[in-house]
Amino acid sequence: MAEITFLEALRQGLWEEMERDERVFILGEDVGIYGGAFKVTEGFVKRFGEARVIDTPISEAAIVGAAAGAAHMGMRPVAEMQFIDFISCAYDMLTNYVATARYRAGLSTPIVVRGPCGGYVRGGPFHSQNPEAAFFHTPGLKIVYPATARDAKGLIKSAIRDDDPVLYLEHKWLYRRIKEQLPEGEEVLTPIGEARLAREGKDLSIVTYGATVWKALEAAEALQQQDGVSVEILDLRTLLPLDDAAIMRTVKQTNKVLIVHEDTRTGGVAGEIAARINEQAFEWLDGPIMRVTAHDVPLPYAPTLEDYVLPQTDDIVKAARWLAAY
Amino acid sequence: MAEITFLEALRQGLWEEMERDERVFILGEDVGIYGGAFKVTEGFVKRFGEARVIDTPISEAAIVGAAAGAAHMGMRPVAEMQFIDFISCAYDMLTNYVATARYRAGLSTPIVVRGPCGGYVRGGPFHSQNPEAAFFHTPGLKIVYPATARDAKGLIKSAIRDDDPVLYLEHKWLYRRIKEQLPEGEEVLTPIGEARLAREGKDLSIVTYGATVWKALEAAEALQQQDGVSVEILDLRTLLPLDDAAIMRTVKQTNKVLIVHEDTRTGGVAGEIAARINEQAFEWLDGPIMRVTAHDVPLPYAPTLEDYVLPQTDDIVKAARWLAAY
Amino acid sequence: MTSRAIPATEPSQPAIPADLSRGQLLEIYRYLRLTRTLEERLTALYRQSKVIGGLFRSLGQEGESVASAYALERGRHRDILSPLIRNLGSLLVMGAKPVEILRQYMAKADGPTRGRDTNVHFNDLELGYLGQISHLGDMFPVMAGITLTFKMRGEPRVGLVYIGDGGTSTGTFHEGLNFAAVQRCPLVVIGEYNHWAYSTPAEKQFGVKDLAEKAKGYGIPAVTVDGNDVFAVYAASKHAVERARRGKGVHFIEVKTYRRKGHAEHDDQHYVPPGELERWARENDPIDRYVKQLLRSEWVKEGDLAEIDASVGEEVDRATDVCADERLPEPASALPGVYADPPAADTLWFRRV
Amino acid sequence: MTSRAIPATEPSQPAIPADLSRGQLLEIYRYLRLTRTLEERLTALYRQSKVIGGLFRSLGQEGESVASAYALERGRHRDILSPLIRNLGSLLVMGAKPVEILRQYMAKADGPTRGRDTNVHFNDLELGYLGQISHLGDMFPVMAGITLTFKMRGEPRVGLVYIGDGGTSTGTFHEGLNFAAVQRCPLVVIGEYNHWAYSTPAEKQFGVKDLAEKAKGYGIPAVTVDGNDVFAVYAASKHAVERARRGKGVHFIEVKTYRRKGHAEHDDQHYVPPGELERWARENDPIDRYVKQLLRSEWVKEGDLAEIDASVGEEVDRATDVCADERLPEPASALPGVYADPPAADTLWFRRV
Ligand SMILES: Cc1ncc(C[n+]2csc(CCOP(=O)(O)OP(=O)(O)O)c2C)c(N)n1
Ligand SMILES: Cc1ncc(C[n+]2csc(CCOP(=O)(O)OP(=O)(O)O)c2C)c(N)n1
Ligand SMILES: [Mg+2]
Ligand SMILES: [Mg+2]
Repeated sequence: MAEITFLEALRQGLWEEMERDERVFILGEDVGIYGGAFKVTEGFVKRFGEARVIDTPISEAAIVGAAAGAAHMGMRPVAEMQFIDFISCAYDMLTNYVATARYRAGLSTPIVVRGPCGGYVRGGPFHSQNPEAAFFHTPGLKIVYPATARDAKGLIKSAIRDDDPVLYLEHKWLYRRIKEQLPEGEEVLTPIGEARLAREGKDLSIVTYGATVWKALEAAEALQQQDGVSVEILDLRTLLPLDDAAIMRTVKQTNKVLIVHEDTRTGGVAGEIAARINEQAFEWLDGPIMRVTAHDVPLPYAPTLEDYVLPQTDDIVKAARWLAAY
Repeated sequence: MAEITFLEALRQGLWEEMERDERVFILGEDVGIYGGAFKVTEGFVKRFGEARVIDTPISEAAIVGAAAGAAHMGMRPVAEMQFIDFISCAYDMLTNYVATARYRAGLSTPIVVRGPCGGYVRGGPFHSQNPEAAFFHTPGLKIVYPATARDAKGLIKSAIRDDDPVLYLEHKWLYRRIKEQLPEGEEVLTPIGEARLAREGKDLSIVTYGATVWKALEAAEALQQQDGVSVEILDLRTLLPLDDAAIMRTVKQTNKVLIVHEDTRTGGVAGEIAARINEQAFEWLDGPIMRVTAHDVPLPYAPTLEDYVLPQTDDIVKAARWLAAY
Repeated sequence: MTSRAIPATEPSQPAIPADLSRGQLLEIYRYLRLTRTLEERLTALYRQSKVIGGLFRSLGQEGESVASAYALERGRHRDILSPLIRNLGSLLVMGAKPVEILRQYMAKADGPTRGRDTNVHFNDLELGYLGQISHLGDMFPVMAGITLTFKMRGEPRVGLVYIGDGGTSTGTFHEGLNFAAVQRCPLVVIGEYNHWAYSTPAEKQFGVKDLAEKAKGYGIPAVTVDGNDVFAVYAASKHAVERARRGKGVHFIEVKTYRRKGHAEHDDQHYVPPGELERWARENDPIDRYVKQLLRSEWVKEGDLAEIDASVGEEVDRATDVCADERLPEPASALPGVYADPPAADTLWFRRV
Repeated sequence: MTSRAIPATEPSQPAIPADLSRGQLLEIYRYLRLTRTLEERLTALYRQSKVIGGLFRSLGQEGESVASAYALERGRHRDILSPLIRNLGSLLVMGAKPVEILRQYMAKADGPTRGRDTNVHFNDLELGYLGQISHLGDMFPVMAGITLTFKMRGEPRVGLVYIGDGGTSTGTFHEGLNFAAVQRCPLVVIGEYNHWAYSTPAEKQFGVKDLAEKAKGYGIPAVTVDGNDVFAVYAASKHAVERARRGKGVHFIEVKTYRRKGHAEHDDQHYVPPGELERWARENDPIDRYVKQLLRSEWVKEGDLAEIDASVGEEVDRATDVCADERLPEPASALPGVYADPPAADTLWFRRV
């Protein structure tokens, strides 16, 4: 059983689905011979040919729209955004055309749109975005955001098999930093819509996803050791639809909740989660639902600035300590 | 003192700013001789000429981008989206280029992007949208959303004078339905960032904006008469930046809060407001912060369906009654 | 499709162009007449406030809609087109039924979208039509993907997509057309130069005289035809469709025509230069011209056409009768079908208290 | 700009093309050399991990960048251009300083964006350059708006915007160019056919052979020139700029060139056919060609060039020395300037507990 990176797990998941189902194909910028900007599809064109691994023009709206058209015809396209920041160019196509297709017109549109997201890598305002909030508001889309290598694989496979359009967000800071042993030959499928309990605890819950799952785990360790505070961590994995049951379960368990995300604060996903907890578990709260997020600014690339703007492990420690003492 | 419609008030505000400041100009689809799809700019081209009232190609990204370029040069462009639903085509331009321009590059970009939004008019999924949630998440933008004729005028004038880019949302259901006496000759300027107390009350607060301000007022009247419940209503007017002070003031006054918006629920603006109240006034809450919103579906146009999906006065009454009794 | 067996012409008559048979001539006439009659009925219903939302007429453009669609192979799982609001005729050719159009415009429960999306925004992918969404240009990428699939699977199928003179200014038109051109998708584009985009004349929409010039930037062949000449549009479309089917890639056809009604029924067209509408109506109505050609060449008899007129009138009456008083959708039917899974959106709490 | 007084040529020499003076020839040479030397320095700094983020080279494209920008009127409040990542030369011509570029690439506190946006994404609108954002094509609408303003105000100013072969596939390129064409904005477009968009060859990007063909869809004139011939690019740009200044609208210039380094420094270019890079380097380096022309025609002497080389080397050394050890921005300096008002974003609560 080999230890593989997050990126390799994602790659394996894609590969396995391409092998399993000939309706699956990939399209995007430089996904062919180059293997994608981060080499997620390296070797694919050699194995599957140019008809199933298509280098497209620089046209995100066309990439997503063409994927939708192919999906209507029964294909299972996986569209890559070179950086997820460029999905903004396909915003109309994804929210207006793709997401509404089933509802307004009974059209099946099983596409996956995936791409590298997230900061902590000095990428600056246009190569570090977390686009989930922009699409979280769109009935008809699903959004998944793995934090572990296993889920990177399990969610890409589930996303491809899902009958609804799925936005698959892969954090580039995790690509090569996260490693995990994945059993060979096992079919890894992470169910869409189910959160994962990343750590059990009893004093306080952290609800989070993506890269900050790892920062929260570090923080929890520190809090356990320094303060004796026991932190439970819920890794959402799927943002749309949210796993309300898992969220309420942990809130009712610890009665205090910190929501952590890397994205900016105003209008971020944490707001919705806070509202839902309030609506569904108000009486269980022993303190305010608090948020640890990025500051409300475009993300600068200078290390000093990026570190300041993004939430860090230490911020989570301080926030959790404050809340635990509430 | 004549009674004028919401639309006429907006028109006057635009007109006055065009008269006052020659840097102000209008661009958009059919804004010239046609006067815009809803006739907001009727007569403008005659008065101000084709150089200041520009009929553009059907190119929302170009409209917003060109406005930005002109604004860099010291102009004060007002860009019309024929329906605000089409702003999705300029999503990248507005969020990535315009909103970040000052921060990343020190560029001044005082543009106004305005257009008819909202439902209750059988417009269907692509002529009824409330786009605020998509842009609410964007540091660098301001969003205003008037509910009254006075604010329609006061906010367009303030938006044009503001040094930051402003998204001005005008609800088409209010265009001709809402009338108000506005003193002639008075300079009406609604400050951006300040909410308006639309009704005083003591038992429960409704925080809302746009068309649902009027539904909330109707509901409050019914609750007063039928239940003796006294409802306070805060009309946000500006969504970005939110007037936290006004929100917390009303929460601390009534200790119960219902957030109402016409937009869909998940990822809507109400989530952020709920989170902020929770963070800033948790101890003052005597009941959960509750939301009345549209259902999470694309908006259908059949009257029966639209009425079902959108929040109605009666829904607000029932929700407020439930909360008052909590 | 039909009537191939009937000899196309009597020996003494001029040959029917484009290999059309007499039966096909009548069938085309039927679609033209049906389009106009159905739209007139819709106008009447609109005036009675029975239409929900806007009403978009194709008056003067029936010819290009019908003739271009008629060039496709129709039937289950054959060619696919994506119409615009003004391509009612194309929809009818592909097999959409008048009663569906009426139900759709009146938001009936049994209409094709069950009251969800407006006017002609509906589809039947088996029959071969994919309704547009409002955002102009967006169907180009989608049709690129559909025809890419035909190519990937080696299916001898073709796609056809319409765009207005105004719609060519959108970014998605450009991205989708370029994508299809590079991939050599079997896609035919009908560019409708009808002089107006809402109130905006073509000169304010682009800097070229002919839409066909836009094709040059994509490396695809283009042709400009008289859009009100049914035969010309049919012949050009047939050629392009066959070429696409043979694997030669995208083809652009510009049809010069004129939008004789306003953008929608509420538009009073005050921006139109005086006399222009009348001139087009008098001199260049596509149905009038078609009829004149048929009769002058004696391909058909007046009686044949009168018979069709009557049968179309009856069909539209019948369709109206069937659905005029049908019910609107049940309110709670608004919730299912946002996703395949979960099957329905939640009923919000305040509807349950 | 400079040296107009010096007679352009000695009587015995061939005339210098395009009305350039000897001083201007040397000035152009200086910018070419400065571009290359500065980029070589950046590469060294990149290898030392001192550059934050990617490094994008313009090796082989210095000629078209410098020559096109050189055709503009420079100085405060004159012409404005919008460069891409590979137009370092254009930036330098417009007056950006090497130390600014170095600071910017190293994310220094005193760099033009104070550590906020990456590489050459910065601007000085007074000097006349507007940095791009990453999203390709977006500068077209913006430059349309800038040049529209020139026109509205009757200012005799011109804009110039660059686009890569790949970038022309974007919707914003299309929308912005069409908008500018219809409005007859004083805008010059430099289309850089450098054979690659990242790893994607031009044939997979569009169906035309020359980028110039794309201009036909916008009704604007276009010309294709040898992008590695400084004189050709300068002459074409000068013509287009003057035409735009005279109110004749948009002009498209395609420069055929070659991207000799990878997309960014990390790209090993394994997708490039063997020998191609070497051939371009050997036979078609724009600086080599320029130097050869200058010397062969005896417009300048080798010594003049060597002197410039030395002074450029010194300038880059000095600039490096000045900023190499400068500090990065203060963390809390991340908050101000999102809006004009409020002046700074809030410090979040967890930073204050
Ligand atoms: C992206 C987008 N922007 C704006 C609109 C609003 N709109 C609807 S139809 C129309 C005019 C369309 O003109 P054209 O493409 O020439 O088609 P025609 O109406 O002439 O058939 C406009 C501006 C839209 N539907 N989509
Ligand atoms: C809208 C958009 N999509 C994708 C990218 C990612 N990207 C950056 S540069 C590049 C290739 C650009 O090629 P080209 O325009 O030919 O410029 P060149 O690098 O050759 O100078 C790509 C795909 C981007 N910057 N913007
Ligand atoms: Mg038109
Ligand atoms: Mg290139």
